[in-house]
Amino acid sequence: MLKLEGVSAGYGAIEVLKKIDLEVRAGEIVTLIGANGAGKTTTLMTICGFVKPRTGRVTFEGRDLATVPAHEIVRLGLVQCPEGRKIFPRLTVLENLEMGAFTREDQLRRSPDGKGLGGAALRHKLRTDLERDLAEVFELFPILADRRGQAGGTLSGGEQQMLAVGRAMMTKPKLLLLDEPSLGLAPLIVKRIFDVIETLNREGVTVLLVEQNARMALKLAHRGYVMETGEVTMTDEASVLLADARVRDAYLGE
Amino acid sequence: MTPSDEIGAASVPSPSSSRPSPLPPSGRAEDRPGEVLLEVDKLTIRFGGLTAVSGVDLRVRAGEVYAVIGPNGAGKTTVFNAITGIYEPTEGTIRFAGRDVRRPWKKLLVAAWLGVGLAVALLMLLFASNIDGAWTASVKQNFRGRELGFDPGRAWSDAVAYVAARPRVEQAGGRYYPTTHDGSRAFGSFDDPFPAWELLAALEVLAERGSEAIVARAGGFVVLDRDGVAVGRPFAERARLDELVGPAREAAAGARAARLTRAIVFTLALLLGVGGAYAAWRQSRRTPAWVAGHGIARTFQNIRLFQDMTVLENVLVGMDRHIGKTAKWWAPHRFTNALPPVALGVLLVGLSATTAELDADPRVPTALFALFALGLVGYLVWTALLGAFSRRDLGVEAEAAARARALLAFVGLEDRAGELAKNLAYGDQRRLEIARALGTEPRLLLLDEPAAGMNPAESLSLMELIRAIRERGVTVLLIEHHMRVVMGISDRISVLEYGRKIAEGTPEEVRSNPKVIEAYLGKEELG
Amino acid sequence: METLAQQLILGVTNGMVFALIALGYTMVYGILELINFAHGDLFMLGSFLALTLIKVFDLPTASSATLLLALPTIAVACAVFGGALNWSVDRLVYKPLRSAPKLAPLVSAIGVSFIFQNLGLFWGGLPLFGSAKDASAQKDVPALISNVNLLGEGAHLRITTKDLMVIVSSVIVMVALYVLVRHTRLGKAMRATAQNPAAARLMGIDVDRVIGATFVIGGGLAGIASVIYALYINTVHYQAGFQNGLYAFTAAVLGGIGNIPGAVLGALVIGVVRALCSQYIGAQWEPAVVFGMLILLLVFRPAGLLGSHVREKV
Amino acid sequence: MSEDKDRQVARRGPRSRTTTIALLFLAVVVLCVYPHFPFVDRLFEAIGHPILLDRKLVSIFIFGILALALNVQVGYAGLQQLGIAAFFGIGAYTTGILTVEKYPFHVGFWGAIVAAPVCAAIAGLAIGAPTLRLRGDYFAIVTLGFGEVVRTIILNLEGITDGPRGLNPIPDPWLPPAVAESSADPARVKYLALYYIAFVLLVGLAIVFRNLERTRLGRALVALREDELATACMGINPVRIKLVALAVGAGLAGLAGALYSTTLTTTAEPSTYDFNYSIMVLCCLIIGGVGSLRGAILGAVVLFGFDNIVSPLITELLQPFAAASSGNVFLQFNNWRWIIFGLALVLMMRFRPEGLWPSSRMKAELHHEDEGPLSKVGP
Repeated sequence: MLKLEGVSAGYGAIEVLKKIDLEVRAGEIVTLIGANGAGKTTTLMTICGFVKPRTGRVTFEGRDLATVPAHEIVRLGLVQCPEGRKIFPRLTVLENLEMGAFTREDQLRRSPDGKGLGGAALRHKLRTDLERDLAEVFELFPILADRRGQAGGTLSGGEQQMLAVGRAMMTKPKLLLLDEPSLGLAPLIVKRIFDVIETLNREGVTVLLVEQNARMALKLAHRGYVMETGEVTMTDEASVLLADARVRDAYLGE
Repeated sequence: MTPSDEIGAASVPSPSSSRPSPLPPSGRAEDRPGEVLLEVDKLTIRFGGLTAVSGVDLRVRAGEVYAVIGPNGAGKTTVFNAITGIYEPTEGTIRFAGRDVRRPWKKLLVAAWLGVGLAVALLMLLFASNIDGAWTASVKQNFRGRELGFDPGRAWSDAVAYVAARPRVEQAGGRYYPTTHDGSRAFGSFDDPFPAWELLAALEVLAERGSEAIVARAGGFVVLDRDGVAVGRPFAERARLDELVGPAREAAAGARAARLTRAIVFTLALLLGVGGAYAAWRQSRRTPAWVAGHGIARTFQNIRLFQDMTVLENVLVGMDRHIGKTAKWWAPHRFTNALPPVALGVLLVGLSATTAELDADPRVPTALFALFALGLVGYLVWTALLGAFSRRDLGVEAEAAARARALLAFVGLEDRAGELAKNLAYGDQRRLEIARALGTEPRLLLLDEPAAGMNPAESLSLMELIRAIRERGVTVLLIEHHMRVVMGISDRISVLEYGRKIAEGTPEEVRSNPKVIEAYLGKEELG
Repeated sequence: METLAQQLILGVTNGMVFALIALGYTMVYGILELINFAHGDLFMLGSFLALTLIKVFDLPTASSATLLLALPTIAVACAVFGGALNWSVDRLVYKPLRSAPKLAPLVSAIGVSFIFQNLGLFWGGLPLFGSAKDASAQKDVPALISNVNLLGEGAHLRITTKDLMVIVSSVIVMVALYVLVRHTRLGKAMRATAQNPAAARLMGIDVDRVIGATFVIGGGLAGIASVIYALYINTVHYQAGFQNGLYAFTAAVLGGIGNIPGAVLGALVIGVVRALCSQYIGAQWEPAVVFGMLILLLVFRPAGLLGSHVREKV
Repeated sequence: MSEDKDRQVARRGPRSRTTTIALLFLAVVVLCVYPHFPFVDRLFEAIGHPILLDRKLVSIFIFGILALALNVQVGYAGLQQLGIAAFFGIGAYTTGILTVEKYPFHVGFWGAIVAAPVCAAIAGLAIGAPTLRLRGDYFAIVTLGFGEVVRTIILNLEGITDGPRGLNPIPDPWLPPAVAESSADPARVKYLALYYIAFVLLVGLAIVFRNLERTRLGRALVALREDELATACMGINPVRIKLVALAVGAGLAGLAGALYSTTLTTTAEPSTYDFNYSIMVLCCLIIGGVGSLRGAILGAVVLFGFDNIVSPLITELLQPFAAASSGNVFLQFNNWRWIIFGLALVLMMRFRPEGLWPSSRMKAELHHEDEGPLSKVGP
C-alpha cells in the first residue's frame, strides 16, 4: 500500500533520513520505534509531503507522491495525526471534527457515488455521511460528545489527543499515520487510545504508528521497524522484535 | 536489511554510577534536610473561564526528590509555571524557604510610581495649559538677549502663573499691558504695572466669590468687595476703570474655567500615571528572573536551550547572575583600569583649556563643565564595558568557565563543550538543560518531564543523575510520566487530576491508592 | 451638542473607510503574522486607478444614470486590481519568505511599500493628469456624488449623500466579508489556517491557496476602499497611502490585530477620535492624539480592544 | 578566551580574519588623514563632477553612529524598533533649544553633546518602560506611533521649536584656542573639528560595542534573542536588559542628533525626523547585516553614499537628457530613489537576509529554516 524506497530527506544542511526502505501493506498495523532524534517523525513528514525526499521514492497505492502537494495527499486517503496534538484551539470540538471532513466534498465530487448528484443532493449526502461519522467518533470517545461545544484549546491533554485522533478519523483515511499518540498521556488514556487504534484497524484502516512506548506498540502491531540515527536497522514481525534481546535492552528496558 | 549489532550499545551512554561530584560547594546556606523548603498553599490558577489548577497544596522538604504526576492537562506544568513566576496565581500563596515568592514592596518603589505619576501629570498639565504658551510666558518673555540676561526666578513665577491661569502683565516699550493668562487679550496700557495688575487679580477674586464689585471713590477709584473693603490700589480715572471691569471679569471667568480643566487633567493624568506604574509593577512582582535569583531553577517540557550557543555558553548564561556578583561594575579594579585614559583625557583637556583666556570667553566655564561631564560619562562607559576586559575580569570569566566545565562533567557532557547546543542528541540536550539550571546554583530544581522521549537506558542514567543532584544538596521537584523513573527515585509523590490533588504519599502509598489507579495508572501498568 | 453630533457623523464615515483598509491588514496578520506595510500604498494605487478610470471615461460629464452604473463598475475594477496586485506581491515577495524569521517579510513589506509609493509618483506623472512636473502634486478627483444635505439644507446637522454612500457601501462590503468568513468553506479554511497552519494542511487544506485568497480579499477590500475614498475625499496623492495605511493599521491593532470585528471597531474609534480631535484640539494634533491613544491602550490592554491575550505555552 | 578564538578560527579561517583587521585598520588610517589629502575629491573634480566627499563624510559618520544606535536596539536586544528618528530628532532639538541665541541656556556644543543623549535616553526609557512587555509587532507599532507623536509635537510646538523653520543658528563648537587658531578659515576649523569628533565617536563606539559583544552582557543578549523565557529563568532580567538597550540606543541616537544639528547649524525641519528616516536607518542595518557592527557601518556608508553621492552624480550625468524632455518624470533619477530602495530591500530579504557583512552569530540566527516544517508554523 505504502512503499518507501531508498528515501533520504532532511532540513537544510542536515540529512535526517538516510536511504530508508519501508513498506506498509493494506490492513496492517506497522510500528516504527527508535530513540528520539532517530528520524521517525521526519519519516512521517516525508510520507505526508511536508518534507520532500532528496532521493528515493515514496509510493502510495502505486502512485508516486513526489509531485503530489501535501494537501492533496490527504485527499488520497493518507492522513497524519501529528505529534503534539495540533488541534485548532479556538474552534469548538464539533468544528474541529468537521474540519477533519474538509476534503469530503471534493472527494465525493470525484468519487463515482457523487458524480451524478446535484447540489442539494450532494449536500444532503455530505450531511448524512458527516453525521454518521461523527456518531462513530463520539461512540469511540464519549467524552468528546459531552464537550462538543467547548473550544478545543480548553480541553485537557488527553482529550485533545482523542480529538486529534477523532479528527483524523473524520477524514476517512485509508492509511492513518499516528505520531506518538501516547506522548505525555496518563497510562489509562494511552490504553484507551491503543484500543481505539485496534478497533479502527479491525474496521479496515491501515495504521503506521510511531511510538516511544515500544512495548505497547509492538504488542499491538503486526510488524515493526526499528530506526536508529536516520536508518532502519531492524525489521521483523512485531512478536519477533518483542522477543529480540537487543531491542529489549535498548527500547524495552529489561 | 541487516540488523545492526550495535543497537542499544551505541545509543546508551555509559552508566555513571562512579561519577564524581567535582563541583565546589554552592556557597549558599545549606538547607537542613527535612525542613520545608517549598510551600504551595491552596494554589488556584484560572485562565479566563478555565480553571487550570484549583486549591493545590504541596510541601516539598529540603533534600528530597518530590514528584508530581497526573494525566496531561492536569495542571502540573501550570503549577511549575506559578512556582517559577511565569504565571501569577489567581489565589493561594507560594512560599519558598519561609518567604513569599514575589518581590517585596519597597518604599522606594512606591515613591518611584508617585514620581512617574507626577511626571506624567505635570507633562499633561503643561499640554493642557498649552506648553507653547507657557514657554513663551516664562522663557521667551524673560530673556532679553545676552546683555540683559535671564531671570530664572521671574521665569519660574511666570510659568507658575501661566499654568495656574493667573492674569499677567506684559511689557513692551516701557509700557505695561495687563493680559489674560494666555495673553490672548490685553486690557489697556499703563505706565505703571501695579494698578492694572492688581485690578485684574481683584476682579478675579470677586468673581470667584460671586460677589458684586463696587466701584467707589476713596482717594481715587477702587474696587470694593461686598463688605466695602477696598481691593487693589486707587485708580486715577473712573472712565478707564469702568471700561476695564466688564472684560476683566469675563477674563476672570475664563481663567477659572481653564483652571478647572487643568485641575481635572492633572488629576486624571496623575491617576493614569500612578495606575500605569502600579500595573507595570504588579506584573513585575513575580518575575521568572527574580524567582530564579532566589534559588529556584527549572527545565522545560519541550527543551528550551539556546540552540545557537555552544554548550559551554549555555551553562555560562545559567551562571550569569553569579558571575555578575563577582564582577560588579563598581569593582575597584575597574576604577584603577580606567584611571590612565581618563587622567590622560583630563590632562589634555585641562592643558588646552588653561591656554584659553578664561575671562575673555564666557563659554569656557560651560565648556569645562561639559568636558568634566563628558569625562564622567566616558569613564562610566569605560568602567562598565571596556573594564570588563581587564585581566581581573578575564580571570572571573575563566573561573566561571572552569566551573561551567565542572558542571558539564557532572552531567557527562564535558567533551561536548564547544559544540552548538542544537547539534546535541536529544538526551544530551536534556542533560545540558539540567546543567544550565544547576548553573544558577539553585536550592530547588524543578524538572519538567526530564525523561520524556528517552529510551529506558537513558532513563536509567537520568535517574542516576537526579540522585547525584540530590546528593549535592539540591532539592528536586519533578513532573514525570515514566512510572519507572518516578517510582524509582521519588521520596514522595503527588497526583494531580483536573487541577486538583487527588493523592499524596510515598511511591508505595500512591501506587496502591485506588483513586490513583482509577484515574491515572490503570490496572495493568503496575504489573 | 450639534457640533459633537456632526463630528461623530464625520468620524463614523471616515472610520468606515479606514475599516475597509484595516480589514486587509488584520486578515493578513491573522494568517501570516505579517504587518503588510504595503497595504496602505496598495490602497493609494487603487485610488489612482479609480481616478484614471474616471478621467478616461470622462465621467464628470456623464448622466447620473451612467454614473450609477459606472461607479460600481469602477469599484469592481479597482477591487480586482487590488486583489490581483496583492496576490502577485504575495506570490513574488512574501511566499518565498514563509519560513524565514519574522523580520524578513516585514522588511520586504516596507520595501514593497516604497516601490508602490514610487509607482504612485510615476502614475501621477502620466500626461493624463496634466504636466509631468507636478507628478508629486495632489490630484483632484471630480465631485461625482452630490454633497447635498439629506436632512434639508437648513438643518443644523449635515448628513450628505456622500456620507450615506460611504456608510452604505462599506456596510455592504463588511457584511459580505462576514458571511464569507463565517459561512463558506473558504472562510472555514481561513480560520483554520489562522489558528494552526500545519494542522490545516494535515486536514487537506491547501494553505498556500488560502493565504493567496486572503491577500486577494484584502487587496479587493483596499481597492473598494480606494474608490470610496477618492469619491469621498476628492483628492488622490501618492503619499496618501502611507498616512491612511498607518491609521488603518493602528485601527487594526487597536481592535486587536487578527480580529475582524476588532478592526472595524478600531477604525470607528479612530475615525471618531480624529474627528473630535480636529474639532476640539486642533487638526494638526491628530497624529499625536491617535498614536498617543494607541500607546496608552496597548499599555493597559496589550492585545487591543477585542483581542485575546495569547498565553505562551511553556 | 582560547575557546572563543578556536571557534572563530574554525568558522572563518585565520586568513580572512587578519585581512579584515588589516582592511579595517587601513580604513581608519585613511579616514584619519583624508581631510588633509582628499584624493577622491580631487579625482572627481578633475573629471568635472565634484562630489564633495570630504564634506559628506561627516554626515556618513553621523549616520553610522545612528545606525550603531539602532543596532543596539534591533540587533542586540532584538526589539523591533521603527521610530529611531524620534530620538534623533529629540537630540537635535535638545541641542537647538540649549544652544541657540534666542533662548537663555547657551550651553554650547559640548554641553549639548551631554544633554542631548540624556534627554533622548530619558525619552527612550519613558516609552520603553510601559511597553516593553508587548509582543514584538505591537512594540514595532508603539515605536512607530511614538515617532509620529514626537514629530507632530516638534512640528506643532511652534513657540518652542519654531515649527517648520527649525531652530537656528546653532553655534559652532567651542574649541581650545590653540585649535581654533590653527587655521585662518574658521569654517575649515569647524569642519575639521566636527569631522574628527564624529570620527572618534564612531570608532570609539564601534570598539566599545565590539567589546560588549564579548562580555557576559553580550552573552545574555544572545540568550535573550534566542529564548526570552528561558533567559529569565536563568535569573537574568530581560526587561532590565532591554530597557538598558533601549536607553543606550536612544541616547546614541540623541548624540547623533546633536552632531547632526551642529553640522547643519540648524535643527532642520521636523519632517526630517519622520518614519521614512527611521526606515532608512533600519535599511542600513538590513543591508549591512542586523546585529553586525561592521555591517551597520557598512550599511550606513552604502546607503548614505548612494543617496548623497552616487544619486546626485547620476542625476547630474543625466541632466542633459532630463532637460531635453522637459520634466519627464521617469528621466529624473531622483524619482527612482524609492523604487531602488524598495527593490534593494526585497531582493536583500530574498537572497541575502543576513546582510552584506553579517556577524557569524546573526547569520546562524537568521538561518533558522532548518527546524522542520511543523515547528515554525504552529500557533
